Amino acid sequence: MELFLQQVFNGIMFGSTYAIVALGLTLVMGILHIPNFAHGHLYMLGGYITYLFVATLGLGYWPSLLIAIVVLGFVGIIMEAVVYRPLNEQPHINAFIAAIGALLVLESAVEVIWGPQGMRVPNPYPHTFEFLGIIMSVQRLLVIFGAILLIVLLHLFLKKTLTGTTIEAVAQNREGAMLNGINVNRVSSLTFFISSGTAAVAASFIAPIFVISPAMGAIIGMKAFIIVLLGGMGSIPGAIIGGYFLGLIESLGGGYVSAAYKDVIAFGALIVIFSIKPTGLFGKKEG
Amino acid sequence: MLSVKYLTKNFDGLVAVKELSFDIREGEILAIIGPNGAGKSTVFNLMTGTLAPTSGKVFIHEENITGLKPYQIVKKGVARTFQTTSLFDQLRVIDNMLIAYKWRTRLGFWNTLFHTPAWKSQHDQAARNALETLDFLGLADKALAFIPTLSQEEQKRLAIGIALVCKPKLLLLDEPTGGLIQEETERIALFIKKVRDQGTTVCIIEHKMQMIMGMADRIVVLNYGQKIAEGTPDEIKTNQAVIEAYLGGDVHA
Amino acid sequence: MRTLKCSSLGIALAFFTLFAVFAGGAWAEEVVIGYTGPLSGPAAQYGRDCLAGVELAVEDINRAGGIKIDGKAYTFKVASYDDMIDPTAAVNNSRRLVSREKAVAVFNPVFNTIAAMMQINEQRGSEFLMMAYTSTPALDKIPNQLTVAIPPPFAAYAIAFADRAWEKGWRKGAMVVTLGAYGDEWRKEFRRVWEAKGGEITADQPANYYTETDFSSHLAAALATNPEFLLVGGPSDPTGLVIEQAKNLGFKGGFMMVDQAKLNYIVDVTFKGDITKMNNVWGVVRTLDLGVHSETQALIDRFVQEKNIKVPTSENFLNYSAMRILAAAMVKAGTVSDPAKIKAAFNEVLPLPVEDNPIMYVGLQGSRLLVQASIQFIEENEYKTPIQSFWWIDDEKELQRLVDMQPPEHKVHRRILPLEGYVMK
Amino acid sequence: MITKPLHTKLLYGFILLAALLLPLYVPDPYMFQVVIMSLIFAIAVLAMNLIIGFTGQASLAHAAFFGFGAYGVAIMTKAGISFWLALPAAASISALIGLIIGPPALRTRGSYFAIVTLAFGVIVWIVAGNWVQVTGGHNGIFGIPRPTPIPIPFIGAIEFFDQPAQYYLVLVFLLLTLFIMHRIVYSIFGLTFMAVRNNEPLADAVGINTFTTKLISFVIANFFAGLAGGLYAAIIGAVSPSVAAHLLTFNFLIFLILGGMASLAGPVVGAFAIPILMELLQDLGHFRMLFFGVLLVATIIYFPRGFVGAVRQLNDKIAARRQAKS
Repeated sequence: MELFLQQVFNGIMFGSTYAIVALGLTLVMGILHIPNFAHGHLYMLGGYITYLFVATLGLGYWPSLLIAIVVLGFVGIIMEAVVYRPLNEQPHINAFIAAIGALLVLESAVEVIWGPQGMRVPNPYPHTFEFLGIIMSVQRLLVIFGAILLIVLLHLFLKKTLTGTTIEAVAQNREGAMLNGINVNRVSSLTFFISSGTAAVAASFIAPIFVISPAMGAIIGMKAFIIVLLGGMGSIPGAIIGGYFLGLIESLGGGYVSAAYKDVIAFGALIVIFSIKPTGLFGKKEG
Repeated sequence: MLSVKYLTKNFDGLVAVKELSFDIREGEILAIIGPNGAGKSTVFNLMTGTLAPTSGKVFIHEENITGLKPYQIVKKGVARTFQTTSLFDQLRVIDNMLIAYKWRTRLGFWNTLFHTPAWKSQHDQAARNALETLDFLGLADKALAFIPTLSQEEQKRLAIGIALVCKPKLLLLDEPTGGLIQEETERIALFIKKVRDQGTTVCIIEHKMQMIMGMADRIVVLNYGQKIAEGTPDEIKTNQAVIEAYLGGDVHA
Repeated sequence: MRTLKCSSLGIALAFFTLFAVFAGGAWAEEVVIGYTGPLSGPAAQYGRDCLAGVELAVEDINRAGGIKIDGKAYTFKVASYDDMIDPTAAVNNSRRLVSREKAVAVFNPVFNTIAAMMQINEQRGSEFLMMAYTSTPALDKIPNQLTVAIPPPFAAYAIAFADRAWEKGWRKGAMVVTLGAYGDEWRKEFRRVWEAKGGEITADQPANYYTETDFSSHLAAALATNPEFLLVGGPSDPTGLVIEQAKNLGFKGGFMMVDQAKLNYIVDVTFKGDITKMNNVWGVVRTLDLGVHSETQALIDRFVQEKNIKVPTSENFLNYSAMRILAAAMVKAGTVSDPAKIKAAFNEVLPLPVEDNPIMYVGLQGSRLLVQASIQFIEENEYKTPIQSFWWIDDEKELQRLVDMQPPEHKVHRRILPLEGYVMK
Repeated sequence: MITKPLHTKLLYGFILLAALLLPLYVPDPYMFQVVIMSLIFAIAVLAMNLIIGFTGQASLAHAAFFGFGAYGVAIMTKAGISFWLALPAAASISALIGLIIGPPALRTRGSYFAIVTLAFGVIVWIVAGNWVQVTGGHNGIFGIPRPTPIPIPFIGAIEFFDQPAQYYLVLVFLLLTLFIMHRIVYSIFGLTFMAVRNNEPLADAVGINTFTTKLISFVIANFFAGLAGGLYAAIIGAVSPSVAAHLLTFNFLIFLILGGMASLAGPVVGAFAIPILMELLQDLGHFRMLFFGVLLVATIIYFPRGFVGAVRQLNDKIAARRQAKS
């Protein structure tokens, strides 16, 4: 029973990371219809920016997190403008190839600057304690509650602010929004800023517990991609539920069935779900 | 030849078509008219298998074809066009025709791979047929042209041609003149009559009243998914329910 | 004008070459040593460490004037290409090294790519010596006359760990080892050895150390079976993380690390020198204890200064050694171009003088270079005296002969732990 | 149906002649090796072109099927079965698995199909790495025998140890693949694939069973992916899970897009150009992938239809200029 609870706790923590990363991606995919396969690599870069400010420049954890959000946000804006905007009229598969190019650039740039070895960001809250037989650490709780806070803030932003509703308008009808005088390019930039910024938050939360390495973005990027499609492109609840779902499946499947085949369980579940419901759990028909 | 019996379609609780019944008789031009959103295109989609009806049935010559897939219904001799001009616009005119002729042939993988005698004869037959139909359409000289180089009228014509190439018994046309100017519309109307005279029954959805009145043998009028009138053009012109339905609407659209 | 310039340059060059040929031994010829391995991507650090070892050895040899064969002097040059562990790329690189750059030996540090390279290294006309840095025993089963495997087979470490763990009275162990060819075999081998002794493996929870960022769910599942020790390891950085996470989850037992993870790297880099975080961890001997301290320290310093490596590891050292042995074998064989003859000379030159090479390679058997597998423990917050295990012998007399070769100031414990299939009869 | 102009025919004839005589002038075993591998990749990319380029279904499980072929040949030839039996058998197994996985996967469309096939590819890759009894785990299978020698009466036998023999072997299979692809693409049967890509509802309305059409294309593509994989296993002599990894799919995809989709020349050009480019970039050292990434993005922006598209555009421009002049 304790083991089960421990695995659930771990699953929720994984799920929090997945949910935040997928959240950023679902905005880009749902609103701009860009298959940003390099999203995981933005997350990776977020980890390194945090490292740069915390470990190398000696700034505090929280200021570094804020800086990482801003820096990544601008990286996202540049990426949208340089890589994806020229491809607006091209088929999706071209944007997908461009995304592979972009992720190669990000990964090798980080490798050139920081080297290929793994690195650690000092943990600001290393304290661990036991609760109901589950061993927790403050940083892990921070990941979980930070994720919830972020989700709430993002929701409020999209629903209650003018800028947020503009984004939603573009999501629903790009041409219509353009006719109504909304600057679609600005909205694209803004969406990428938010998307990359949230990836940076996820990375900054996680960095102190884990090792950061140039390769850390590839797998989580692919998983986020899958979560987004599973939850329905552009669906925020879909991304969140999908994220936690995948986190729990991995943690329990890995703990109880087979660690080597843990990803098989997750990916297999995906195939089964899609073959029963071809447009995903919360998906609308693709236009 | 084709009869629709008590056809009903609900979309998420919204009734698009309700208890609709009518017949299409051999050799006639039947028009289905009605205000915007009356469910005309939905009726077509139900008849050709694009949508599955909530209830009701469709028969061809007494054979129940409800629930069949579109590509199966084509093989029963029912061909259709779409409201927005729908073509294989990345391909050439002749290719469009050949694709539509494919189901009549046995040009499958193995025959194609080995260029069997059957392949040769059927391939020639398909090409001959496509060219004949293009000739009939007046597009013979455009056979090798790519779609975007065609005029709008030519595209509309080709769209009908694609449906015609397999010589269907029944042709369903969904606003074949939408977006065309008067002169072009008249040419298409003449063309449709020519199709009927060649022995193909035609069922047509149209907004342009003038054209319909001059062309149709019979008219079915829909409003809110229900049949409100059926009869010859003259009967329809004087039908009270029809006039009310169109009141405020634009009869001459 | 232009043609005139070109032709005059050509004539000058021809004269120069002629002169060089006449002058004979006065001009050193360059022998190319090839390297293909992961220089980018997830395994890049490992690939670069191996390359650095070869490079430093070449620089050292060249500094000392290169090698002399029949009075003719040769210097070395390393040509390296990235293969990202792709067999296609590794084979392309080997072809390029051998046919374009005339390399006589090619180093590679990953079994998957080595297996593909071993399909072409005996091809007539383009032979090369496969310098294989892999501890995977599968390599020894591939018939190949032109392969030299550099590290000891990892089964030797598995036996050494199992041996000491059994002595300590431990009976139950769990494994959280990296996924992949290497990790899979380690797990299989350790289980075999441990269960043969009568021990129990309570849980096997492999994790991908390259892509996984959190190991807590693997560890939680493993620790729930109450093991006395954990076998962990993969690349050093995540291995340190695994140990830290296991301790955070309340695990008080011992750790063993597979040979890819390095004790001193984790202590110095991952934990910034805090050895207490590595208490009760066993692993492959730290770099300093690979040989006599004074000699080893000197080489460590040179890796730090010249190759800019923060914490040199056995990857650096063993590849360094292999390159030194290769050069010596060339001298002995009297050729820099015949791989078969060079390989045949390996046994004659071993062991090398300790000032050339601090690691005690004593011979070559089949494809495998013979060197003891040394393990070490961090207990009571300090490095304990390492244990050398001799895995290719099974009698005391041979042990004594080998011990006599080693410099007496090298402080170690020694054991004979014969490995099936490797003991010479 | 489309007859090529004379100069194009001459060009292809010249390329074929150059290919047949290649062993006479190829400078060294290194270049030879790169060419042989590119021929194999060209087969795989032509197959990918059929399902993605012509049928418009973005299958991202391509490397998995390449892997089925590679592992199939590896396992069968190591068990003593002749290569000439093992190769078609492995390709057929690959096609058969396509036939099984196709129906559920093809229920999805567009990006969803891409992601479902990607997930399938990842599963195959993981299983290849862990099913030790069959696949040899992450070590893979090594020491795969070269293709079985072909006995020729009185002369002896053709053996496949040296590069020229391997080259001709692979070349024959590439030409065979090109021939079959040509037959498919320039036929009414092939037009139905393009019809599905271009306008699925219309294809359905003119009597094409779009689901079956997609499935047939998927199965044929997987057959040739398996064929390429089988050849790869026999030529390289060692297979490990990397032959089934999604990274290889992405490589194929890059070859395809940069070479030019929906043409027969494009995949072949891509399968040669990109690997050769990667070889040239070796000299950049650590900056190699960085440079490649930038190049990839720039190429896709400025030449979205790849090499073949760019050539076509150039041709059109020249033709237009000529017309303007005359």
